[in-house]
Amino acid sequence: MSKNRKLKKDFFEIKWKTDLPYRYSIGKLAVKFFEELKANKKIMGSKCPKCEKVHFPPRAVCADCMVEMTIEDMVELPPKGTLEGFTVINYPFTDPSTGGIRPFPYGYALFKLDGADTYTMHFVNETDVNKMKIGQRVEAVFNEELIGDLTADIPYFRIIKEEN
Amino acid sequence: MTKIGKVAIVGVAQTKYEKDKIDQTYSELVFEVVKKLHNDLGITNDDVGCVITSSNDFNDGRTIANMAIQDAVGSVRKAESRVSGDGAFAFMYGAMRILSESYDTVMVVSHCKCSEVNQYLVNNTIFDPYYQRHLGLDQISSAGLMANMYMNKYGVTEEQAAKVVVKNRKNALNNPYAHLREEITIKDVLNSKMMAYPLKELDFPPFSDGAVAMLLAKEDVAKKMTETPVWFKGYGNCTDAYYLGNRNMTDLIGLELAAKEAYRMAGINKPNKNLDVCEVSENFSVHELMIYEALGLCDKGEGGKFIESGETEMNGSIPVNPSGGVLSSNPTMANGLIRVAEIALQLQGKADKRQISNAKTGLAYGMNGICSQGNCVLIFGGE
Amino acid sequence: MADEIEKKVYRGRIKVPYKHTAGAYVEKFITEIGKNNKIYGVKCPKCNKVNVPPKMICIECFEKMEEWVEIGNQGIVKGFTVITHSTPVMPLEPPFAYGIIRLDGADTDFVHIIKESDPEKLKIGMKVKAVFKENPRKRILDIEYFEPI
Amino acid sequence: MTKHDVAVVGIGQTKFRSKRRDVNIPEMIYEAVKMALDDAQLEPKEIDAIIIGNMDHFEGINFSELLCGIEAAPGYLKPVVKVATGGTTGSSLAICGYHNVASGIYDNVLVVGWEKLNEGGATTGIITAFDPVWERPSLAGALGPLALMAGMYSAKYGITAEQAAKVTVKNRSNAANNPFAHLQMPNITIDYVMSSQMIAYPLRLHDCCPQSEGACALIYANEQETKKITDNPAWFHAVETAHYYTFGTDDKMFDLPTATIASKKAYKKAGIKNPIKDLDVAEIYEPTSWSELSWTEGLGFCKPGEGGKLLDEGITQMSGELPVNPSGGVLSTNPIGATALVRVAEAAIQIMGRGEKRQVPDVEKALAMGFGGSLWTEIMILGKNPLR
Repeated sequence: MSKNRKLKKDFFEIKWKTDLPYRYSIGKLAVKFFEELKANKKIMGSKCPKCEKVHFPPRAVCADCMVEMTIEDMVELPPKGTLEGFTVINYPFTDPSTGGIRPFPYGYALFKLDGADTYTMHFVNETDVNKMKIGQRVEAVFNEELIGDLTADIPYFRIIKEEN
Repeated sequence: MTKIGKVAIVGVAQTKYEKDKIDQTYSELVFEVVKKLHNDLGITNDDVGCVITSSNDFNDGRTIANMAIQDAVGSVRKAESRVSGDGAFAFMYGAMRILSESYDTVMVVSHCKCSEVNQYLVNNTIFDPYYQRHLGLDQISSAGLMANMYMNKYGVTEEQAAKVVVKNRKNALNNPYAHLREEITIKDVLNSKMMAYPLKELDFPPFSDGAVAMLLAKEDVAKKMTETPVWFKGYGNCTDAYYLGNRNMTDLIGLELAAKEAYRMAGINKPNKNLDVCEVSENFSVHELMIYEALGLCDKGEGGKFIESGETEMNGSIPVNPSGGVLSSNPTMANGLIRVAEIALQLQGKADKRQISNAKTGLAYGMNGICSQGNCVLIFGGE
Repeated sequence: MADEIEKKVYRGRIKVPYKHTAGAYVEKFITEIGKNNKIYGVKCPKCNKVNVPPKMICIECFEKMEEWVEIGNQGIVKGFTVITHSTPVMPLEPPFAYGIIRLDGADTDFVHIIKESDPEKLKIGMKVKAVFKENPRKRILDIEYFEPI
Repeated sequence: MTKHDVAVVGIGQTKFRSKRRDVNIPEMIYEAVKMALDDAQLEPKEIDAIIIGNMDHFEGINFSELLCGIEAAPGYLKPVVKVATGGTTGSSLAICGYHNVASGIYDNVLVVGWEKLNEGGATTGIITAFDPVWERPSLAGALGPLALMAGMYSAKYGITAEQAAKVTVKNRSNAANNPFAHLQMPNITIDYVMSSQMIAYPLRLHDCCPQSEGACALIYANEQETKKITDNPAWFHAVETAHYYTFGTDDKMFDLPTATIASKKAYKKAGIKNPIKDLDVAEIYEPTSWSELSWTEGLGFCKPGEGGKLLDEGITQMSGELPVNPSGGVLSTNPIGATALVRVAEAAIQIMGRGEKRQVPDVEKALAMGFGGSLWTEIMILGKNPLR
């Protein structure tokens, strides 16, 4: 912005705070996912009965076959996987779910759980990019008290230094 | 007949309309209706050229709401586009993709789950932030303004308005998909809680969850896929002024002009003679009376007398909303495409208990925005 | 039962603090209301219609409008309704009325609140007067409501 | 034969900026609409239908077409339809306009894309585009996934940050010749890009597109109407779309498979055998510097992994065989709802030879690209003469 323009202190703006609460249905497979997560610290995906592609997160439609997946098609996945891509989010933005600025910087990664055929994005507890490398092994870190909420129960994935 | 090409509806599918489909995400709801359409027509995803969907980001609580239903409509590695508006407008875009000879078949899908967000808040966001939104306006208060001005100008009574609700709710008994399927009396309507004078609770539709899908095909493909193709005959689309203060609130000018254009294209000069059945998007009881006038089914101001004449009943000369209409099922964004689907069923002779005998020509009316600002009129023919 | 429902849903929200540039027309209209309790319209050079509230374009002629016209604070009710349902975005507790008002000197109508909750006391054609807000907050509600006279 | 040829006959753009504090939404859009009408010398009432769109939650106006179609465009008592598909909104509008005319339903159609991003904020709006349960809590708008893609792409093919920075240098110096562009940097250097703040590894600030406010309007006409309006139109040869999975992460995201799917279909229809040879200019949708390298491979301009080499060899420079983004591209201007429509507008400007300082010499065929959603691509190919 060129400096010499007289910056009007307050521009004449009309303010409107949107606050739309939503009651999103999550579907039967997600309900089962959170039950298993809360009760047994288990992570579940869903496997297509036709092409056997394992989807994570679990969902009701295999897009390749246009076939429905139900609770019976859910499979347990180990909480471990491989780091496929990573970044560190280092800029401010308003989080629409809260209306406030989401704390940053935070590690954010793409990984593939062992046994899954799809990839997933989630927090990772590393904000130094030099410490992250594609191919590293990662594992889910569970909160002590599980309440059936994704980011509360699994706040982040951790890079495994050595794998037993 | 003008120079437009041939496109037909070969099959339609609907879900049951209900208050709260809590167990289904809206993409699972869409998948249910898409799978039903595939099975009914005996086709697979490969037989679908491209997909046109209709949804609303505010209602789905998601920007790019159609991103959530790509897997469900089968548009992975395929063409899909999304009309952010009522399903009838999406139908026309689908038809255009066939008339431009770009695709042999197009699937059109529309869904809405009113149960996931407060509908008054969603409707309030239609009003602009500069002059109208802070007033707290929504679809209920604007309906009250329109109804009161119309009834005052033409001396239409609350009993006449209540007759619309009684008719549509009675028709819904014969529609297995309908949300509200209990008959009500004029007294029930008149005694229901006042919402926006003079409109009461039963003058307004319920809020519903549901989805509708149909397959469109070009002429030769359509004739192979079904013995009863429903041919697209006419289309008119007209948008009235945005600010309520710029509008004629006692006559639906936008709908009038849209209907004139659709009639011109379909070669219709006497609507209530040439049309055999109408499915319209009546957003409140009085609205259907105003729609009769704008469609030219009766003269200006005669809507009240027209409902009393029984002409729009199932056995009348021009039945309106055999399906029970929006007053019986209201998954808002899908209303327009449901109207088209119901007309297709009528012309295919597949409307079972709500069938109008030998229906040859039908009209479907889809609406966008507040009090009929956006109007899409479609005419279909059986041969 | 409630926690049965909670298991099947995710409580999310879309919460964004929007700040809309008003533009010259909205700014002058709302400033005049707030500062001088005056209501202005703008006239179309082609069809001479005075638009209230004012905006850049006359929608019938698709012409830019630049001639400002001062409008009276009073007008006639062309239509009204009294609402009894309440929502979180309503500026005051129902029941209250909305009116479509033709202000003296304007050629288009103007939607606002009428401070009257009994439909029997409201009639199309009656006169109403604007009541201006003590401390204006740069929005249409700087006219707090209209009241019957 | 009901199918009609469709041409762009009128173009309007606003001067894109970070913030337009002088106009509200309809007033901003009116600028582009009026320019397009004057360009085509058409009266407002000669427009048969209006196709208009933006991304709802950026400005928070529901059914925005009903406000903007009437108050900013000649939509009163005319058809106004909204098409909105995220980043590809502009190209989806362009394609919808094409079918409105090609189908014979309308003769003249006005297509308008717009965004007033900073009234709500891009990242905030984009986050709401994703799954509320599985994606939204950790997602940081478009830049998060784009950063992951850039990282994986550069790891797989050994692309350096310098090579990526060259894209920003190319595009923002091109933008200096484009009066409508938002960021114009005639003497931008690689060092300037490389020294900007790292916002989402490996993306530095100047590896990323800006948030712009503005509008773009195009007028289409069929053969008969085009003859009356101009002897220098740009004809549509092909319009293609390819979408992908609901979850962008269902597939490994180091490249853009839909760019290959959509461009192959479009090339087939438009008779393009070898894009580098048969196309004269390309306006592609590069939200980050890395994206242009990867997208040029997806579009078949070169083999996978050779996007960097293609740039280094100067093929996509203004003086090269296939200049990419003479307008400055998305790295210079990004009003999301209009961005993909600006690509079509700039492709048409090149075909019409009206690019002035950013004009590529004798352009016969131009490609325009839209990108958005969960890795969607839309391709439009335009030519100097109707496709035969």
